[in-house]
Amino acid sequence: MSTIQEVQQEIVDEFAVFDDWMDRYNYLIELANELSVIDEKKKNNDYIIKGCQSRVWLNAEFEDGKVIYSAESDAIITRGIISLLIRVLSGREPGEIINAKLEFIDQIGLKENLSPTRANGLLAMIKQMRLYAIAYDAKSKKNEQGE
Amino acid sequence: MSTIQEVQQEIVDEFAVFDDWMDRYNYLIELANELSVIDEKKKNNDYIIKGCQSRVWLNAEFEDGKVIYSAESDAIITRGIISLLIRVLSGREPGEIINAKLEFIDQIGLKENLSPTRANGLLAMIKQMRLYAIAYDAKSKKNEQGE
Amino acid sequence: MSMTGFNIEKIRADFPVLAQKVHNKPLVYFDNGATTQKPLAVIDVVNRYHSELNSSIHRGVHFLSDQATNAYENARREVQHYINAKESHEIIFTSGTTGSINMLAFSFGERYIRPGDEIIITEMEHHANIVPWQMLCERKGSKLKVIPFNDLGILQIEKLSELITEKTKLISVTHISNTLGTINPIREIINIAHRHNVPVMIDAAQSIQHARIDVQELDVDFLVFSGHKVYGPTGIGVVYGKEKYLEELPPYQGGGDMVDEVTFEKTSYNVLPFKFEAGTTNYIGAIGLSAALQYIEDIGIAKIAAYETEVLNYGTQQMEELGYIRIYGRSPQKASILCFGIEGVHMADAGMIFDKLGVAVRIGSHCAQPVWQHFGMTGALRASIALYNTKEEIDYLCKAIRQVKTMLG
Amino acid sequence: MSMTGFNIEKIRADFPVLAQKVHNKPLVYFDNGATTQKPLAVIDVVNRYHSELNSSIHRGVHFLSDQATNAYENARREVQHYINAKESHEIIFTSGTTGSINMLAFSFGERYIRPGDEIIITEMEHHANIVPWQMLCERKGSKLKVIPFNDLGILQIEKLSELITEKTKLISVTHISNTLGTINPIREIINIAHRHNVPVMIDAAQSIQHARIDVQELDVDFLVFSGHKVYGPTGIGVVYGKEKYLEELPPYQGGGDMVDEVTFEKTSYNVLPFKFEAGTTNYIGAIGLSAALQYIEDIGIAKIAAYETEVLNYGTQQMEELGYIRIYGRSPQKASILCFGIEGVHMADAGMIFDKLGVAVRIGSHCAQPVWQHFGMTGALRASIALYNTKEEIDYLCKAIRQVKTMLG
Ligand SMILES: Cc1ncc(COP(=O)(O)O)c(C=O)c1O
Ligand SMILES: Cc1ncc(COP(=O)(O)O)c(C=O)c1O
Repeated sequence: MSTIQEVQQEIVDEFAVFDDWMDRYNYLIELANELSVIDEKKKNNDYIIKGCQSRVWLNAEFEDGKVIYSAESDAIITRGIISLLIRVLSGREPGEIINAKLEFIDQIGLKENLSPTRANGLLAMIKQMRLYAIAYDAKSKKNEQGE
Repeated sequence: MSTIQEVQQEIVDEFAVFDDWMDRYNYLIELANELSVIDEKKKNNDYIIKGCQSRVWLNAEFEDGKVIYSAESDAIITRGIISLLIRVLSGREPGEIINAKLEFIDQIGLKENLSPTRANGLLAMIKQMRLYAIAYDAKSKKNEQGE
Repeated sequence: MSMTGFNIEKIRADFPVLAQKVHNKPLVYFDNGATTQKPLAVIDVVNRYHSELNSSIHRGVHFLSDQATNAYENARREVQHYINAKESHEIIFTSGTTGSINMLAFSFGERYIRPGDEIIITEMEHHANIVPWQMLCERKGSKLKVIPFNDLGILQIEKLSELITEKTKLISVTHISNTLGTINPIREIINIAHRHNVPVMIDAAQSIQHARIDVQELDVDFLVFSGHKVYGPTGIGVVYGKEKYLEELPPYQGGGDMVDEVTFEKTSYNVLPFKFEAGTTNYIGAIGLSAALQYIEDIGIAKIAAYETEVLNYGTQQMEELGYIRIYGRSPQKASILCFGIEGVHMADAGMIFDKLGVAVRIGSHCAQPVWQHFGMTGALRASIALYNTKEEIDYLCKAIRQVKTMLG
Repeated sequence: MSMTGFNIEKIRADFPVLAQKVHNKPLVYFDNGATTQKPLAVIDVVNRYHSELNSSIHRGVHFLSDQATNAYENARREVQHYINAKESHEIIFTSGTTGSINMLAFSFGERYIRPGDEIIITEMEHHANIVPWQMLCERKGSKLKVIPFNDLGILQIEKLSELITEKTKLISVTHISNTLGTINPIREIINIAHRHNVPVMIDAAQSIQHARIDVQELDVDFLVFSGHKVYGPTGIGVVYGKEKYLEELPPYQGGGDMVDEVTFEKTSYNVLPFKFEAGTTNYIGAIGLSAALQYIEDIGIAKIAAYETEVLNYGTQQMEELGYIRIYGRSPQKASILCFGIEGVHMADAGMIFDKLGVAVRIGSHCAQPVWQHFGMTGALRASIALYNTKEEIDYLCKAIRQVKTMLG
């Protein structure tokens, strides 16, 4: 499996072929459909990440020492960006996720979506993904100690 | 006795000889000493006109149908200006005072002292002088009716 | 020239920001309900006071202080004149509409509100005209009642008579809704209220820039608005209050200038309007606001209103022709605000694309969540019109909507 | 150049208003305690935001709104950095010092003050740090206690331990007196207070521009100041509060942006700092304030303080040499403020003559009546020094005093 860094580079290369923002957004809309959607039952307030204008739900399971994310949003471009985040972070060990530097969002020209002012929940989403990783990290360390 | 208008003109002529503000202020300081001072007993809070930075006391008596003003201030330039006001308005009938247009203050270059922002009590003083005249006017009309 | 006497090219040239490019596209600014842009008349006067005449007001004896004080007190008279208040001391400068309503909620509340008393607002209020009353009600044990609107966004004014009781102490209503655009029948509301001896506060945040307001003719008791929504600076707002009420209300904030005598035992307060203006006021903001109101008067509010309505109606019609737009707020009495949804498209997605196209619209609840609760939604897109907007900009907005629909719908 | 590294000519050139003539005389501006003049760095940034980037913050999804929001949040971080706060959300923007203290008096009062509780201030407070507490005490049935100063204007800090009881809930003290110039031993006061578990609020209105302030080092609980006294715009101020307190305090004003969810039944509030910033804030004011603080940092507050002290000491010495000047406030720890009387001359008369000579000083109580009650007077003349004042201006002031004395004394 490629590293977080490698997957980010992959994405940057994919986006490099687009000349303008429209193509980039159209591609995000395509990606939105590939999102590994969250269990319908979990589209409730326990899993919601509050953004101002669009809603985002996020879940994470811990399987074989890896964090598996699934998510959903009612806004399609946001969903596209989330699918990229999941492609980069899902299925990895907590430690990797915690230490990841997510630079691709900026590099593919979506920086404004990370602006705290956008209130589209993306920043909060990244924070929540990390928090899950931290929680599972602690859990697995505790289990090791218990052994 | 000259009219209010004539006395105002007199004052304007007197001040016309001064080239600059310093001479005008020095003359006001001279005039300050000529002020027909208020009865010491009346220098109390009943007679005070609240200004911010200097205090002014004003009294008015009604004698033979004429309003006689006396006043005092703890600031000397204010006292000088007051002495001019008294020279113009004191010893006149209420009606004259009520209808008087006091233009000399502006004409002798003291307009800024009438600015509401100066808070030296001069505007409030003029208002109070008029109020006395209005009160005595009402009183004398009532007396006439009573006859 | 769009209408006789309304020289839109000249007006647009007065607002330097309109010449901006955004993402390499000409800026199309339709976020005027949030804040309006500033004409040179305002920018220059602020600049001039910063560069030549800045000085603290009221307590100075020196030239600069005189000049600034006169300008500030003239600004008060300009506001008085603009809304035709009887006395200049009925005009209080505050930090904005929100500051104004909070001041009134506190001072009015301290003076008049007892446990069990009632305050009436409407379902279409901005949070600024909801939350201060909720906070007051919580503090005083009083109750908030709400006049509903129907699905067209028209206030169900016929319910008001049922809502008013002897416990009603105040009715606070927005003049023009910042989401539905509805122009409320405030004259009628005031008449009904006064028949029950209840005073009325009008939130004019969205009307001061679009409609003629004459507080004496309306016989309104309190009226509030913000400078920044009427082409003036940020950080300045107004409370108009009838003298008889302002005299009775206790001060809101304590500090310099609002006092007469201060001792540790007892402090007495200054006269109106100073009683309500504690501390160094935003005098440069007030002077800027005055320049903004003069700018409007020079053009004429009636002309502005007619022009804006023309643009609004054109916008409504163009959007309807698209066939997939839902407009929220269909009152025949409507001004300047156009809230809408694009079928099958999330407002957040649309907002991102609009931005890339240089179009500034707002999305979300527009600080009026109960309005969207009414419709079972969380918000909508909003294009809000100012005197410098044009039909060409509406055309561009509709083109942008078509593009959004193609990409997302 | 007056001191190494302090280029006074260059600094003066940064402040366009200083080139003004008043009554045909060069302006000598010594009214900095009331308000300071604005450098080009501030004037220009305000101008620029008015002309190019104005847009309502936080809720927009468009470019201008992003830019303005970023600038506003960067301004918050600049203030955080300037006073070395731990978190940027410990910085709340308000309308000014007076607005800040009133906000704290209300919110702190609602949360912590019960009948019989005590708040301690000092005898040398500005009305802004007296009246809000008096209003609170009246509302809550609590009590105001006062630390006196001696005739030199030095706080009698030894009395503090007697004044503190278990009922003491807050101590609120000015850092630098706006009349006596005294620099109070706030570190000591904070230490004493904390030993009794009492939080301390510092009024930094007169110190933020003259002294280095590190809120973490001081361990101060609340600190407030105004933009316009630190070379920034009017209508903007700051509350710094420790997170643990700000989290606990209820909001002061209700409105947009300070809420999370609003329904008529129940409203929940936003997180810090937004909980305390209801409505459209004065974001242009905040951005201007940030430019002002950066301007100071570029020069260096230590250099400024040293230079100002040199001018202050020179002024004190020159006035003493006149032989008929009484100076109020003789603490060895003193900054920037020079209150004085001229023997045999009423301050109002002196003020008029100063004005004619182009000298802007202030006369009166300077919104600190208790200070003058201490001396059995109603007020005094005040020359207050900023970083752009010079010894030559002190010489001119003394010349003006001699002229006043000749005319009136
Ligand atoms: C020590 C002190 N506190 C508070 C204030 C009030 O500041 P503002 O008028 O800017 O609210 C001042 C300014 O006059 C002051 O000098
Ligand atoms: C109807 C209405 N009331 C109140 C407000 C609040 O105004 P401000 O944010 O300027 O205090 C607004 C603006 O958003 C509004 O539209």
